Amino acid sequence: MSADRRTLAPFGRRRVPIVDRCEYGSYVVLRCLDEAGPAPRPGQFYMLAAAEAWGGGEGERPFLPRAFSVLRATPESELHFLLEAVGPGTKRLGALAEGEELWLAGPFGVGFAPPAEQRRPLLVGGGVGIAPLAIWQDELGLDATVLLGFRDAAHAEGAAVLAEARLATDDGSVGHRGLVTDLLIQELDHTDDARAAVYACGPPPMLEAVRALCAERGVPAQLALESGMACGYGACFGCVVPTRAGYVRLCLEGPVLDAELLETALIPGTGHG
Amino acid sequence: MSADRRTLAPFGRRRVPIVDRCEYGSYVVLRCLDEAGPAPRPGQFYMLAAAEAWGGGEGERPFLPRAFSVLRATPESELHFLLEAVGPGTKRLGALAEGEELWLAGPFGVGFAPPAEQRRPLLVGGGVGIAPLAIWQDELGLDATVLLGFRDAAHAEGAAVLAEARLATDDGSVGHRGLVTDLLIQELDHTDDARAAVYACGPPPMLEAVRALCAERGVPAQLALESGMACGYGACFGCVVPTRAGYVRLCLEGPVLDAELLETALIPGTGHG
Amino acid sequence: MSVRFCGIELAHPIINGSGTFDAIAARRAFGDTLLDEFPFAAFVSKTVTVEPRQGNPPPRLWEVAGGLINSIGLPNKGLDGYLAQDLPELARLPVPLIVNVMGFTREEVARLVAAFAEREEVAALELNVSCPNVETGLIMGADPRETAALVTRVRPLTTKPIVVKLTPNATDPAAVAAAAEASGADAVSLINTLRGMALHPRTREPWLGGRTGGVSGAAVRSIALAQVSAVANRVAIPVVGMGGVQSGGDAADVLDAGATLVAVGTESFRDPAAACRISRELESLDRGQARPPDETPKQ
Amino acid sequence: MSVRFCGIELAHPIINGSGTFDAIAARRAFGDTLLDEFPFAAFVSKTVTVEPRQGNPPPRLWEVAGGLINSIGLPNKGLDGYLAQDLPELARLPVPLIVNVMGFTREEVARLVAAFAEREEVAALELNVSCPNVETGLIMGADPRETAALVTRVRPLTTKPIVVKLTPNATDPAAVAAAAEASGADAVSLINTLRGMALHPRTREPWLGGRTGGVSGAAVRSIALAQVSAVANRVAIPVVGMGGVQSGGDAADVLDAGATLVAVGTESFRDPAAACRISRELESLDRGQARPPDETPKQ
Ligand SMILES: Cc1cc2nc3c(=O)[nH]c(=O)nc-3n(C[C@H](O)[C@H](O)[C@H](O)COP(=O)(O)OP(=O)(O)OC[C@H]3O[C@@H](n4cnc5c(N)ncnc54)[C@H](O)[C@@H]3O)c2cc1C
Ligand SMILES: Cc1cc2nc3c(=O)[nH]c(=O)nc-3n(C[C@H](O)[C@H](O)[C@H](O)COP(=O)(O)OP(=O)(O)OC[C@H]3O[C@@H](n4cnc5c(N)ncnc54)[C@H](O)[C@@H]3O)c2cc1C
Ligand SMILES: Cc1cc2nc3c(=O)[nH]c(=O)nc-3n(C[C@H](O)[C@H](O)[C@H](O)COP(=O)(O)O)c2cc1C
Ligand SMILES: Cc1cc2nc3c(=O)[nH]c(=O)nc-3n(C[C@H](O)[C@H](O)[C@H](O)COP(=O)(O)O)c2cc1C
Ligand code: FES
Ligand code: FES
Repeated sequence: MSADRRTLAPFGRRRVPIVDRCEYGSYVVLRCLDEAGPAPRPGQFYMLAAAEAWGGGEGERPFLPRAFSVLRATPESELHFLLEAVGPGTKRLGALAEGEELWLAGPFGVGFAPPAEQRRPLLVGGGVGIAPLAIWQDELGLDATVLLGFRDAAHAEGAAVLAEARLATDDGSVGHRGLVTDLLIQELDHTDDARAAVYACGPPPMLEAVRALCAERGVPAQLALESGMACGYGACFGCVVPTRAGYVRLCLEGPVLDAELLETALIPGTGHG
Repeated sequence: MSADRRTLAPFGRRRVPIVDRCEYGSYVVLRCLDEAGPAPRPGQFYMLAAAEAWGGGEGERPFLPRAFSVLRATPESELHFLLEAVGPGTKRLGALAEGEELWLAGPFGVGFAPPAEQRRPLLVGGGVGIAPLAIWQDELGLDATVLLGFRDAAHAEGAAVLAEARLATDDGSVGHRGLVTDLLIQELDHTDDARAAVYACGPPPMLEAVRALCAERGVPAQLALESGMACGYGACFGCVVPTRAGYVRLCLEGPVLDAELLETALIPGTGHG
Repeated sequence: MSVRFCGIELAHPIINGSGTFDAIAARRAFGDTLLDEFPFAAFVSKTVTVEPRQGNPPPRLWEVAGGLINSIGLPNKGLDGYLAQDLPELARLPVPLIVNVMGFTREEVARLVAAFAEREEVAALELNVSCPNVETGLIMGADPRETAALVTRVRPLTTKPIVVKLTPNATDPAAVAAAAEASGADAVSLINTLRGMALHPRTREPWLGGRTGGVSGAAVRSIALAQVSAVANRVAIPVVGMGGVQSGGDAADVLDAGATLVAVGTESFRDPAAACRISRELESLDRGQARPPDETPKQ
Repeated sequence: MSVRFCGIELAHPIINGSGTFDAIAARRAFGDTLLDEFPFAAFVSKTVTVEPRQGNPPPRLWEVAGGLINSIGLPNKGLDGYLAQDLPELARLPVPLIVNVMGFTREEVARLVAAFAEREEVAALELNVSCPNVETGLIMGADPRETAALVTRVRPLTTKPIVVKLTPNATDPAAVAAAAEASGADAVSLINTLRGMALHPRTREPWLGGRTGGVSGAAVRSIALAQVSAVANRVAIPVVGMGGVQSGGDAADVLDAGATLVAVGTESFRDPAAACRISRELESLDRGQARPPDETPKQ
């Protein structure tokens, strides 16, 4: 397992074909062929835009590319992304068909750090935030426990992109009725805190609950955060999140941050729309 | 034959489906179903925009709808349009597939006036300007002589939308090698000028040649002009063309104008791109 | 959704931007159904000047990202032509009429205001102050003192509401608005178009017959919102906000930024009945409820 | 395509807009290939202030039609931090370095200019004058007298070229440019961002942590071109034009409007190597030939 958390990106963006598109309930998985790009590290992300007709949607947007965690990277240079249509950018990307093309730049940011020896990885995901956990599970293997939370059954279909996950849904339609953090508490209650390492990605309130929980128990946690991004490579200073060390550019120092660095995972301007 | 040159448009724009798309050489014919709209008069036009992804093209355009002469209207409420991709708007419209939708407003403007009795209609078209002549031929019937000019063979395929046309091409690949005005001179030479009525649509230099020719011979001519339009219904004052009576809004007083009204058919900002 | 603006009762808060809808022409294109479904709660007519103007030579339009540049050049029949031909027709519209006027000197503006001062067909006057005062060389609406002098000059001439239409091409539109208010204006409207330019793709000379023009549409929306907000925070008189409004959500933004009315301009080019849609969408937003319960409504 | 700008030889006319490309960060993301394919003919660094600044609270970005609003708030390490940490790294770039500075008083600007006056790593200085002078309350770059006083104050401090970066939020940017020229500026650059605003979709409060922000990108392109043209027609010193440039054609427009250099900002966010593409496209336009033979080239 490589300990390096950042794969450098080729300079510029590249035009890549969509080789497959499929739906998992409320989500779309796009697969594209990135032959000119390197293998990303789990937790890294790419900036994506449709090569044609990017714009002219709701309010004449999108204009900027959109950030997406890599869901999975194959040895055949395929990159997979998991999308949920929440606005003009994700709507356009989700409508792309096989054979259409993407502008893609990346991989950007730093990914997950491997757990310290003796620590068992617990992967906690919510909603579309499960994406980076899939590639991380690919690397960690099946020792990693996976806990996923979704709004309802249509969203819970997304769980199919990971293996052997325990599920929670808000409406109880699949798995545990309640929050994925309920499952995390159960897991932690059955594990020696000194032997756990948490990796989480999901909506800000979930991440904040995970952060608080792990802080209380002294369990190390890494959180893959989101924030509004214009560039993805440190150019715009737009994606800062407040940390104990001041504002940091999430695209450069994250998107995976040690939970300890944060006073809160509730980042202004994200997930509150 | 109705002598009325203007059919009123329903107020607002309407969303209509494309029911067929086909190519004629360099041109695309889009057929859409306009069940809520009235039958247009030959020479009238519509403002069209793709219902989805209108924008985000070259230079983040198109933004405004685009003007198109109606090519043909069927009793089943189909409207046909002939397009040539010359910029972001025509490119996007020409890429629409059956089942996709248009925003459509119209019919707008005034169409052709029927020829005075005893006058034989001569329809003269150049390039994509053949469009309004098709619906006019549908109404006039086969007494009307049709003369069409094109750049080359790929464009000359567009002639298939009219019946029994004599052709000229710049490169001589189809029909007469030279200008369509050569054919017009031949026709006029074989006709008593007092018995001819010319209807022309095409690029500004062609229209100007037709205008000058007809003025010289005292043959009445109606010219379907173009100018940059934002609205199509008189709201923006953007589409004015200079006439002997001052500037007139082409969308309101045209697009068909009596040639006599013009000192020149070379309208600034059109066809010179 | 009815709203009171300078004492005028309006059915809803959506009106048109001057020069972006010609009700007389639209009736020729759409017939009388236009009157049944009239999209605006008040109608603002295109700028009237003392003398007739043919406007700028074509081309007058250039499309830009999310908008357009126009150099129309204020074509109009002049005061006499407007009074004789347009006013009687516009008086028949089913909504109050606001007449927009512009002069190249204070006296010209005074003459225009005086001409409409007593006309009962006219509900209010809007002063387009985006042009230079030929006497001082200053853009009337870019300089607070110019604006104050102008409003002071014309205020006594009429008891009708006077709306000052501000130019966005100014360092501090809020200061101009405050000067207009202090001099007796009843309302301000903004934004007019932003100065813009395009080159002919081939000749490399300015494309527009007027060389430069004014930018409008979605592209200016957030610039307009900033100016509307700055102005509304500075003055107590009502504000008519406009610039790139395309949806009920955009209109709600303008109202929440402090405007009393919202004007729709360029979007009517894309959709002749845009204003009907926008007021419908605005109504369905149920804006009171959209606020989170823990938040006190903004005034 | 090589070009001389204030005595500096540049390989082509495309540079970056201050604050839109962080060469140090980009090297972390892209590695050293960035240096091999460095996209800009000169590098303009992000605005440096005397004191360190953390910048505005997030959110700092809002996407608009054809552009974005930013309220970054000029985060930087301050003069000492810049000198110690950034300058040595930026000095290693394969192109000349232009340092952009901003002060809240004339004396602050003077201190910044003096600090770089003799640094051989620095090819030129750019003064960001888009902020208010806290002593006079006037936006330094919106008022010709303020700008003149500032340039007069700092001109004697260095022999390096001084570029004044104008704000577009001004009634008459050309008058400001003329004042800068008369006071000894070697060049002007424009446009900086246009003031804009957006409301939070739910709370209806300003979305941006800084409440308002600056609009950039395609949406401002034609506004920028009008200002570049007006300024270039007014001054004899070279002009750096920017605002919404996305293609070689856009860059050609800016040059034909009278600029000597073109800066690329927001487009680098959409395409990190946009400037490489733009200078390639510009070169392939073969602009001399594009002119019709019967036309004398514009000066
Ligand atoms: C590192 C990283 C990784 C990510 N990974 C994934 C992933 O794997 N899968 C996935 O689906 N998503 C992912 N996201 C989120 C994704 O980038 C966003 O959902 C996407 O940018 C939304 O774009 P949109 O145009 O669809 O929606 P937008 O309209 O841009 O809306 C997104 C949110 O922005 C706000 N907003 C509304 N209007 C505007 C406006 N005009 N300008 C700016 N903001 C506005 C609202 O709060 C809204 O909820 C990731 C984000 C980051 C930063
Ligand atoms: C009454 C009428 C009827 C018409 N009928 C037909 C028809 O039947 N079939 C058909 O194919 N066409 C027809 N046209 C022409 C059609 O409307 C135009 O070709 C179309 O608007 C071009 O749009 P575009 O986006 O593809 O090209 P644009 O990019 O808009 O280019 C069109 C021309 O505009 C200029 N231009 C370049 N850039 C810009 C810019 N940024 N803003 C504005 N102008 C620019 C150039 O000179 C260019 O050649 C008609 C026009 C009118 C007025
Ligand atoms: C084609 C056109 C013509 C205009 N004519 C006038 C006018 O005559 N008088 C005036 O005060 N404003 C005029 N305006 C400005 C508009 O009223 C409005 O202030 C501006 O377009 C911004 O709104 P919008 O973005 O919704 O179009 C005109 C705008 C356009 C686009
Ligand atoms: C995110 C962002 C940050 C910027 N920061 C600065 C800055 O620090 N100093 C400055 O002078 N201009 C700054 N600018 C302005 C740009 O340099 C440029 O003037 C403007 O963005 C217009 O060009 P564009 O449309 O190509 O982006 C910034 C612009 C953006 C978008
Ligand atoms: S997204 Fe631009 S700096 Fe992070
Ligand atoms: S296109 Fe708007 S007036 Fe003719």
